[in-house]
Amino acid sequence: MTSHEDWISLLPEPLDAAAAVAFVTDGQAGGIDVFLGTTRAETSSDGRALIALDYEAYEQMAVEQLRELARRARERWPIVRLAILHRTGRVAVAEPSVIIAVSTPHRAESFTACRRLIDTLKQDVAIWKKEVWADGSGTWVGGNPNDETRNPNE
Amino acid sequence: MTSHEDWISLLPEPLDAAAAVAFVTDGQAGGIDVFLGTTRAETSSDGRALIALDYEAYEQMAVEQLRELARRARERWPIVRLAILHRTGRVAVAEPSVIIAVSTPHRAESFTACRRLIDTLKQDVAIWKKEVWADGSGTWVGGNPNDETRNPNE
Amino acid sequence: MMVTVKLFASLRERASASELRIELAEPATVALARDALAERFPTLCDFLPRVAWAVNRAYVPIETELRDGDELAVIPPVSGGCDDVT
Amino acid sequence: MMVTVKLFASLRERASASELRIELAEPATVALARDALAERFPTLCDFLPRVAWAVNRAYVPIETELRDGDELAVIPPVSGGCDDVT
Repeated sequence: MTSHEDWISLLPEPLDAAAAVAFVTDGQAGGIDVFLGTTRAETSSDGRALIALDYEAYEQMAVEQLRELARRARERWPIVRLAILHRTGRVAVAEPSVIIAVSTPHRAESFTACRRLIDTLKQDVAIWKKEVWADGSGTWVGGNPNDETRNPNE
Repeated sequence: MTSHEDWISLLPEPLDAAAAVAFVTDGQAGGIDVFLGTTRAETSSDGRALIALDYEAYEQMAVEQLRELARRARERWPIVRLAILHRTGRVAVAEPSVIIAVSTPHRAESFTACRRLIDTLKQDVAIWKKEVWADGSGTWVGGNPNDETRNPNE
Repeated sequence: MMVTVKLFASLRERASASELRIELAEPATVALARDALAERFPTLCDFLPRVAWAVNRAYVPIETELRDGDELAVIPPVSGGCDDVT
Repeated sequence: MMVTVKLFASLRERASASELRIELAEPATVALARDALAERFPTLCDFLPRVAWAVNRAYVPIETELRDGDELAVIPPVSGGCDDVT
């Protein structure tokens, strides 16, 4: 199988799902799985509406980590083409913060690789998000010293 | 959760992944999984190249079956929006023959529902495909009385 | 009684027909319609043991009774979607 | 020796700084840098037990030795991707 360069990017602009699909489309592939993580509307326990998520990255480290995730995925599954795109900055409700697109010869592998990539990405890539509420307040997810979120090395 | 009408269609024209993603994008969803099945380049055992797949459907039955698949998926998973698009006619190498797009509140459900939908679709929906080879010959998949493919009622 | 028979894919090509009407004595079943088809299209005989049957767009067992005007479809093994290992 | 310290997200806001340089006596470790940070930014103290550490963009244990010019990043719990249940 020809090995194509992966498309790995942190981007401050809206992510383009059609471009990700086009990138991974290939005659050697029979299945393409694309995952989009989108900002879901929420209401806080005290009734405030979520209007967006603000994403901040340690960009050099996060890109290196995403490349390493891609490298390990290619060792494990027969990936034809792969795109991992992640937003920085403000992502409004219903907009995507992350797109992972994977093409493989057979469909089962595309689902498994894509699922594993998004699960791993969330566990240790140096990206943070802040919930932005309609009243102007913001809450860093995992950033409260009193909550129970684990740090990525535990 | 608001229940939106599903987009279920058999189409003779190229399938539009961006339109499927746009259709299932929704502020109530945190995860979108999109599967595209594409024609994979093949070479037959006697060296002929596959150039396309020709899809034929029992259209009224197939659409009813796809609607029933959608209905059952909605009973089982908290689907926000759902699109199931399938080609008829000739689908060249690298082009999609099927697109399934599912949005759900959380990401795990979108993968599970999408995976189950494509697996079930292949098992019993009244759609057939013929491999079209570079020498002009064609082979119906499962249509050879001497091969081992099971019929959908077994 | 008359039923409409629909043929698809390999069967449609083998019979050179996609839709036909057949007359059956009552009471008729899918099994009797199958026998009538085999007689009319001997080239289908080696396919028919492997097909499924649908009446009015729903899969049915071979012993199902047919009614006048029913749409009977002969369903060879399906292969929608993608990604069969060839 | 000097190391560059990078702060992100809640820590960056709490310290009102995203990057700073600190001087450490040799031999220095990440643990010693943590103590220096806690002294300089008392508001970070309640965060520091829960962070991870990266030296030159790779996660390291707290006892790792630092070298002059290293880039030390304080990594609060990550939350990239999407779809946390809030």
